[in-house]
Amino acid sequence: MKNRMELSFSAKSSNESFARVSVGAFVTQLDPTLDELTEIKTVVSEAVTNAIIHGYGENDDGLVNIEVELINETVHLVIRDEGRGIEDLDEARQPLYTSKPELERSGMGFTIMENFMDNVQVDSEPMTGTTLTLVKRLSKQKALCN
Amino acid sequence: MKNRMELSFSAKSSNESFARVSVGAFVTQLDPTLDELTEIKTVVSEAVTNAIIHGYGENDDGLVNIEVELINETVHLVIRDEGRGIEDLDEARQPLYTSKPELERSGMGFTIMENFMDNVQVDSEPMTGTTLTLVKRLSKQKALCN
Amino acid sequence: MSLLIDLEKKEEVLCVRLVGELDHHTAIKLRERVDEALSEQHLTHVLLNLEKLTFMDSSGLGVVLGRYKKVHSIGGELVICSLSPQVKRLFELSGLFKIVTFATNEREALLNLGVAS
Amino acid sequence: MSLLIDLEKKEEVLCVRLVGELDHHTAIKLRERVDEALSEQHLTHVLLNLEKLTFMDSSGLGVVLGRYKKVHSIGGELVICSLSPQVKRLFELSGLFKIVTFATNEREALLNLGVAS
Ligand SMILES: Nc1ncnc2c1ncn2[C@@H]1O[C@H](COP(=O)(O)OP(=O)(O)O)[C@@H](O)[C@H]1O
Ligand SMILES: Nc1ncnc2c1ncn2[C@@H]1O[C@H](COP(=O)(O)OP(=O)(O)O)[C@@H](O)[C@H]1O
Repeated sequence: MKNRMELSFSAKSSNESFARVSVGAFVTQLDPTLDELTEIKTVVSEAVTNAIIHGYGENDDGLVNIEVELINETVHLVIRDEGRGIEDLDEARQPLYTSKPELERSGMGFTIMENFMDNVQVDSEPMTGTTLTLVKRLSKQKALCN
Repeated sequence: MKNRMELSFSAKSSNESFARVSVGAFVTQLDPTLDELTEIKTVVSEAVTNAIIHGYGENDDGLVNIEVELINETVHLVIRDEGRGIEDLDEARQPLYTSKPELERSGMGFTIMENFMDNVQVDSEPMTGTTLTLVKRLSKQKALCN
Repeated sequence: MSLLIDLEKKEEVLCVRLVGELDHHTAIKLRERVDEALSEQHLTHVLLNLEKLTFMDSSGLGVVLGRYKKVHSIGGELVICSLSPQVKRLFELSGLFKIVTFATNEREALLNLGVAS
Repeated sequence: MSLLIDLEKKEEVLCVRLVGELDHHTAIKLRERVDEALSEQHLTHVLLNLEKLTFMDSSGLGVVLGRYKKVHSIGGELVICSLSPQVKRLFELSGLFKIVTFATNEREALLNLGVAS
């Protein structure tokens, strides 16, 4: 079983909820547990928010791109922006590190992604953009309805 | 106010619900009435189902593409497939006409789109694909919450 | 959300209650389940309760029209009850409203089919 | 879905009840509404009831931590009550669980803030 979708949208904060709902509605086809679904939506929210705030500095001409592939019981997510990129990846991924404390950021985005997914890869180049590749295997003690 | 998104996904019937939910979640930002939202979701469902059944003949290697633009109070939808196209557009748009009665199609897809949207344009070329351009102006007697 | 199909036999009537969304994807399942139940249980009449249907499109019209034809071909009747205004509007657009029998609730629909509930 | 913010004054406490989703988009609104209410009504304590919060991410952690700092800077206290397991997990991950006071329900939270309800 293989199924894919790709989504891109204006880098507006009002689209954060739409992005979560879309990815959630797509992934639902694999019949995840409610916890797994919440984890995936949370991770999408983190990555999309980062693209909007950090990548594009809230300039909503930018586009955020999300690719989702469902292969057997595994969710593959690629979330991408063509924003300003990350200089120091090790620093960025540290818990509680944020470059925008004045915006009351918690610095927990990457930590949450790492806790909720099986694999998190960050590729970024200053002035070119950031691509997150995230993988989550679903537990599949699923009920047999549908 | 301008906001756009683009979505493409495998031509699988299990994605019909996802497509409706996604477009619905995006359009919700304009605060449509519940009837308007249902109309838009229904139209998306009609167009996507046609792309899957008629355009691609249920071959799920194909991709269905949806673009949505919100400009002021107007929803602009473009729904596109690269499937087999429509030979006779006048015939296709007639109420109750279907080329697949054996699949229990009602032939009401285009009629519903025309009833629920302000404008419906169909561009199609045999062997190349079909593009629907749909416009709906929202009524905007909306409540002031949000 | 998907479609839940609840089937119950009441005398000669197959009661079909739908919960969720009826589109092309779920219409296929509905057709199979209903046709199977009709032939297995030797029933001819169908009551279709749409009270808990949250979405329907023209694929839903197609499967309903298909059941109408099927039931008529075996000498039975189809009665549909508890439509929402949105679903009612689709039936009106398609002209099905003039052919099929509609009832406001399940009790009325069963009376219509000759079953006193 | 968006975020509904219900504000109520109980003695010296600003009770904030959230319904819906707390993300970056809605966190900005929450910060404004709470800070405005605190200064307009000269309050120092905040009770944050998350019972009806259906979604929260790290932007939610940020705005909560921000209110915690703000309230402390004016000599008040922040108590959070009625967390779902998912939201609780986020607070645990961030270490906020060790700093902020949590209560199981609003009554307990108010007692904690010295208000007998
Ligand atoms: N898409 C991105 N583009 C540019 N910088 C980013 C991006 N995502 C994350 N960063 C950088 O990594 C830091 C840590 O991110 P994160 O852990 O999500 O915390 P927060 O968003 O709260 O700052 C950010 O403060 C920012 O400097
Ligand atoms: N995307 C498409 N690609 C090819 N043919 C199409 C497409 N959409 C519609 N058609 C043609 O137009 C006809 C009428 O469509 P519609 O009114 O939606 O009815 P139905 O889907 O029930 O057949 C279809 O039967 C088909 O022949």
